[in-house]
Amino acid sequence: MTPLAAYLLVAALLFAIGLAGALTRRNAILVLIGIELMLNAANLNLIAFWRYGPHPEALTGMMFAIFSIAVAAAEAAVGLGLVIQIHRHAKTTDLDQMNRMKG
Amino acid sequence: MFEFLDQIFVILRHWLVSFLPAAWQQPAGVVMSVAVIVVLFPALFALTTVFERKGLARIQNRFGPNRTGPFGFFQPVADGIKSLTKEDIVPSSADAAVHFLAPVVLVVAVYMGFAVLPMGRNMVLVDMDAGLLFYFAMGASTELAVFMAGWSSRNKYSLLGAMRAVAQMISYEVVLLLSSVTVVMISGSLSLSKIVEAQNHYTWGLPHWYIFTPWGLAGFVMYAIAATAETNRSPFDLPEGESELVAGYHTEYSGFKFALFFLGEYLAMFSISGLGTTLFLGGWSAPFSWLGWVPSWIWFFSKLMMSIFVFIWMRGTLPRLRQDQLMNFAWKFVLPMCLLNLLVAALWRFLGDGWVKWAVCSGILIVAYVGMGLLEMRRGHIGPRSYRYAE
Amino acid sequence: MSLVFYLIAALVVAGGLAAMMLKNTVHCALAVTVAFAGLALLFLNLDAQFAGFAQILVYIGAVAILVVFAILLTKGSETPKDGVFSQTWLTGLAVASAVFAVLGWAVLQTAPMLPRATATPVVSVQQIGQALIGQYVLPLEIIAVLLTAALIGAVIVAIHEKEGAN
Amino acid sequence: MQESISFTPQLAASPIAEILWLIPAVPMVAAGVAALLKQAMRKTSATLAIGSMTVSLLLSLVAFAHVIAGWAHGQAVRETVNFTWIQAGAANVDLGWVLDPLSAVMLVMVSFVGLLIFIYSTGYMAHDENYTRFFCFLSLFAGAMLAVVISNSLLLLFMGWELVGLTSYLLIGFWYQKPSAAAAAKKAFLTTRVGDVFFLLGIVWLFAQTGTLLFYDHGAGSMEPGALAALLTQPAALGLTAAGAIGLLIFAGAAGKSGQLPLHVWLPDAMEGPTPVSALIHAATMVAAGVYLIARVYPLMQAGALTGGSTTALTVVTWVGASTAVFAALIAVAQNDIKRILAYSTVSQLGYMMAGLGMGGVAVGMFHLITHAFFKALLFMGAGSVIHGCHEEQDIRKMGGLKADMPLTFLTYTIGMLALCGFPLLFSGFWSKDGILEAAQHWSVARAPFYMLVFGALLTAFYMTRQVAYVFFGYWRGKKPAHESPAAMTVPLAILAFFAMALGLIGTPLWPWFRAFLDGRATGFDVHGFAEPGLLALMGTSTVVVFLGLGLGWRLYGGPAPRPEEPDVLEKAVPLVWGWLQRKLYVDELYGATVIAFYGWWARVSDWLDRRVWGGAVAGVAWAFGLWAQLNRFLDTNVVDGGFDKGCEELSTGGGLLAQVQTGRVQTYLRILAVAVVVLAAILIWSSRA
Repeated sequence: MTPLAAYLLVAALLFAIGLAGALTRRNAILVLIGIELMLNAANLNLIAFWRYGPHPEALTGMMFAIFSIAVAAAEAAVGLGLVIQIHRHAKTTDLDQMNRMKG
Repeated sequence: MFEFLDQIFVILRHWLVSFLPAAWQQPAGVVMSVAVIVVLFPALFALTTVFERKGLARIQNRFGPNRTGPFGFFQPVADGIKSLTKEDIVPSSADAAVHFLAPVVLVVAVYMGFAVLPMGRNMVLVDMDAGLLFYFAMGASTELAVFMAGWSSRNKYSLLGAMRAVAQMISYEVVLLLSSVTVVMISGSLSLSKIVEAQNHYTWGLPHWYIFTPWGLAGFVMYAIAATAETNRSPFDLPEGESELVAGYHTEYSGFKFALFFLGEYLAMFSISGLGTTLFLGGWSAPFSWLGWVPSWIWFFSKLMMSIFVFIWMRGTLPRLRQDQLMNFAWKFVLPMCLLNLLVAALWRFLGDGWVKWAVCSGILIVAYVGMGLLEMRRGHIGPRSYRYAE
Repeated sequence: MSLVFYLIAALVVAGGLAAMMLKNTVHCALAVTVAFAGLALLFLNLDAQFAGFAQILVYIGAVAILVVFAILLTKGSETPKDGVFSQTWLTGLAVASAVFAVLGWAVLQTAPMLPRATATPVVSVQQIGQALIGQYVLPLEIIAVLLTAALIGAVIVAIHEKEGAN
Repeated sequence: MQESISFTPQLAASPIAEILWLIPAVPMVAAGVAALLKQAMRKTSATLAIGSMTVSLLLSLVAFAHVIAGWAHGQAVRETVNFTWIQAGAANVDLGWVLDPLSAVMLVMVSFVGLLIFIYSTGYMAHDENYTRFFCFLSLFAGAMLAVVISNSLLLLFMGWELVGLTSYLLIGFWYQKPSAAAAAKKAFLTTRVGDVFFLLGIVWLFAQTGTLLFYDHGAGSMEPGALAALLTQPAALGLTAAGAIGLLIFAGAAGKSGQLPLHVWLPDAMEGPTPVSALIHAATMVAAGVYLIARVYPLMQAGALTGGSTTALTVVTWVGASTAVFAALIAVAQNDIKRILAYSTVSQLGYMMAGLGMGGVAVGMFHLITHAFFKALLFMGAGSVIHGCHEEQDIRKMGGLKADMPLTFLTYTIGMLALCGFPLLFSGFWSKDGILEAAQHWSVARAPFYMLVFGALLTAFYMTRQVAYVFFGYWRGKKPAHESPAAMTVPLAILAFFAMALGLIGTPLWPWFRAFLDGRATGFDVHGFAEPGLLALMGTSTVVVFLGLGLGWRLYGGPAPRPEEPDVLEKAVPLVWGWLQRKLYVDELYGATVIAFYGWWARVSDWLDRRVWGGAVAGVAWAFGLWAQLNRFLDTNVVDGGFDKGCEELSTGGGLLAQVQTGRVQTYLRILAVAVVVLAAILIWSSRA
């Protein structure tokens, strides 16, 4: 198995774990954490492809990863802000109880 | 001769390593240097504690520790023995694992910082290309340790202290980064040894340390403030403000773990002073060209101790701030000034050589600071202090 | 594949699993921090020094702290009475495993045609910097705007309304 | 004939060239600071503006001295400092500034006249409550204008250009309470925009062709042989080369800014602004910017001209200039507003400059620009002083006999007027105008411009005499007696008056210093300057013409001028022509009747279309539907009602079912998303596998 494949597998596993968390946890914050994990898995893919790709000197993958890290930070800040606000309104962070937008 | 003195440790290491088979030499060398660092700085810590206590005592008109050993110089030994032999209490409701991990993580993270500090010519453990970034990464991870300590002890004082500490550290970390970025902008490198090299020139025997430039001076002041706050030293020692929350996040720690926290605080102080020295005070370079023969590590450590002394001095002099004052200061004064400083540094970089850049840069800074001061004075935020003594 | 890789990978996966499965939210936050750190190590292992340190700085230094703050502000640390997993956790798990199955299958499908180990690229921070303000300057600016907007937005969203509002 | 020294661009710019950017920067900074001041801080703002202008003047003088020194050592200075502004992939946009005789002369002129006018304004605006704002705008204008002057890049020049336009707008509308002023400001802004659009097109085209906007870049600039040759080979429409076409486009911009014929309408209205503004912006500097621009891109305009020949671009410039000169002069004859007369004379003088550029080259045009700047500024400030003295009265028929009340103003004004008329030998206007006429005489393309310009000179002398006679001679026809203005206003007048006389001496054929300086030739006294064929004759002609004009004017208006209500002498003579002239030859009306009317008509047409056609169509459709609806109702009520209700129920239940999907749970949605991903990925891989 090539190293790249190994990294990709790890990333896939991490992604799946994050997704599982995001799908199964009640607490909104933990859902956010799960999403962060998924993002990180994506970053790992980017870096791995950069490292083993044909043109590592082009830095594309690395740049992509760096930018996505920055975006993830922003996403976390806003997301957590939203969670706090929701908690302030609904007095809960339990997603099962947050279904007011039901059609 | 002087070269030999200068490089003595490096040579020593080579000599020692040369006994080993070639394959092991490199790792062995690293291990050796690590061991030196791991031993050296705690020793320095012991020394500093006693100096601090005696210095504070002088400032406050009393004798410091003067019983154990000559002039009480063995005091740290006694303290060490005491803290090692004391019972290690873990609160019953505490989260034992985290409670245990917190001090370890703290000390490890702090130790990591030393890896990239050049303590003398060719005396840097790992000459990383992104050394500064690494340092800040490690500095950032101490905050988590503090939080762990505060949260795991299940104690309101600890939790509040930890929260305060984390908030304060985050706020001032921004400042710390921004003030260092100016140096990076000018020296054009994140590698600390390169930064020192960039400052290791002389004109008319005077060094090109960054503190001797307008932006460098401003940046250094900012850096010093932020460093004091990062290490939770007075006047920014709210996280362990005895009068409000017993001992902050390490209220529930005793014995060896407490000693670890104590060590961690001082190590952080050392490493951050070392970084400041490296960034602004020319690292291991001599203050005058004709003093170049003195070994570089002597310069580094003397500068280090100088700033440590300043730390102690401030602690003896300044009263503690209030939380809101602290935060306002960070976000409403220091941060804007740092941003301005960035601009000034950029100007400095692009105004070419000659007097113009000096005039422009110092002009901007002076105007900014004086203006700010006048504004605050008019608002009555600052002014002559009026003490109220207990009648 | 080196042993180091397997160790780190195990660390990452373990951290991730712990983060998603532990009961106490704060423990989850700490566990995810471990996963982040492991990822940073993976980046270093991939010779992406800058990205690795950036990862530590951003995720451990900022995101993790944010998370624990959020947890403490939302009283998330005490475990809810009716379990930590939602009623539909089984389907969620199934879907997630399906995703993993597909991804893994894809990787294994393409594994043979993936490139073998290549020469380690040497990237100095200076090159990265030049790329950032040269070729990638526009994304950089956009990111800057985005971060500012996110900062302000987060503050405005999370700020406590004065009495009288709504 | 002296041999020409080629411009050898110094690779290393001298220190003064390095800090040339300070000249515009200082006033701009002053403006920025003044913008933050309170309206109450009048002194501060004035000091700031004047101080900054002084600094600029000093720097300009240093630069000028540097250029002269280099010239004296026999090499023509052209030092450029360029830097990259934007780097977008391969193409990068450079900016930069240049120090050469042209910019040096212009710098000194602008900063000097500017400084005097600033000082003058302290007196003139003394009672205005928006004093601070005024100086803020003035400084901003000065900075922008200086930026235009020093810029070595068409782009930087354009930036300054637009900024200048903005400040002009702000200052014309400075008394925005007056609707007329607001309207004038708007008019000026829009009219110049028309030109600027073409200018911008020219810039873009030039960039597309040459890939650079720098004028001089050590051989790589767009005004240097390499680029020009490329432009000449490049054909454009109507048998023009790209060079010619771009030149024409740029000229359109210049025409807009310096009020050339089709676009001159804004300039007279611009006199609604405070008089110092009229003097600085709409007489001395900004309107000259157009001329300066043409001088700057002269290599481009000239590209492809054989020796002694002309190019399409230059021919156009010449014709436009000449006709503007005559046209405006004609109108000026019949105006009664003291400032409007000057405004029209400015337009006509600008025409002279353009014609000079077109026929005689940079030096001829620029020389007239410089001299004109001084004496026209002088005239405007004199007019301002008169207006000030007559309590804001602007109608010359309500003045008169002021030579007794305001002797200083009278003296200086007369000097300016004589300079403008080109009174022989000791006034600058004579020499500069003479240069233009000479060039016109030798022009290879056509003879007509020469006669037009001579006629223009005659008219100039005539209407200026008329004005002076009205204002200063005869008896006082106003209400309150007039008074002399404060020193802050008269002293600058005196200084300018001196220059209005002295400045001519650097451009006489006897000692063509200025021309040699700009062309970078060595110079010296030579009596043969006069011996050039037909020169003396020409001078004689113009002298005669001037005296004719003066005499005619004095003959008609010398006596006690008529009372305000009764008609003008000429009006009695030729009421019809007079009417035309009074109405400015109906240009505004023409535009009103064509462009604006067209827009109005178009608006009405589309309105009509809306109402009648589309509206009608819609109405028809609506009617049809109405009919259909009637039918439907019949069918519904009788036939499908039950079935329809059934269908509705079905639909609502279906909707309800569909709505079930919308659980309002984030995780559900996420799950669906994930499933979709799985399916898609599976399909993808499967298909790629086969």
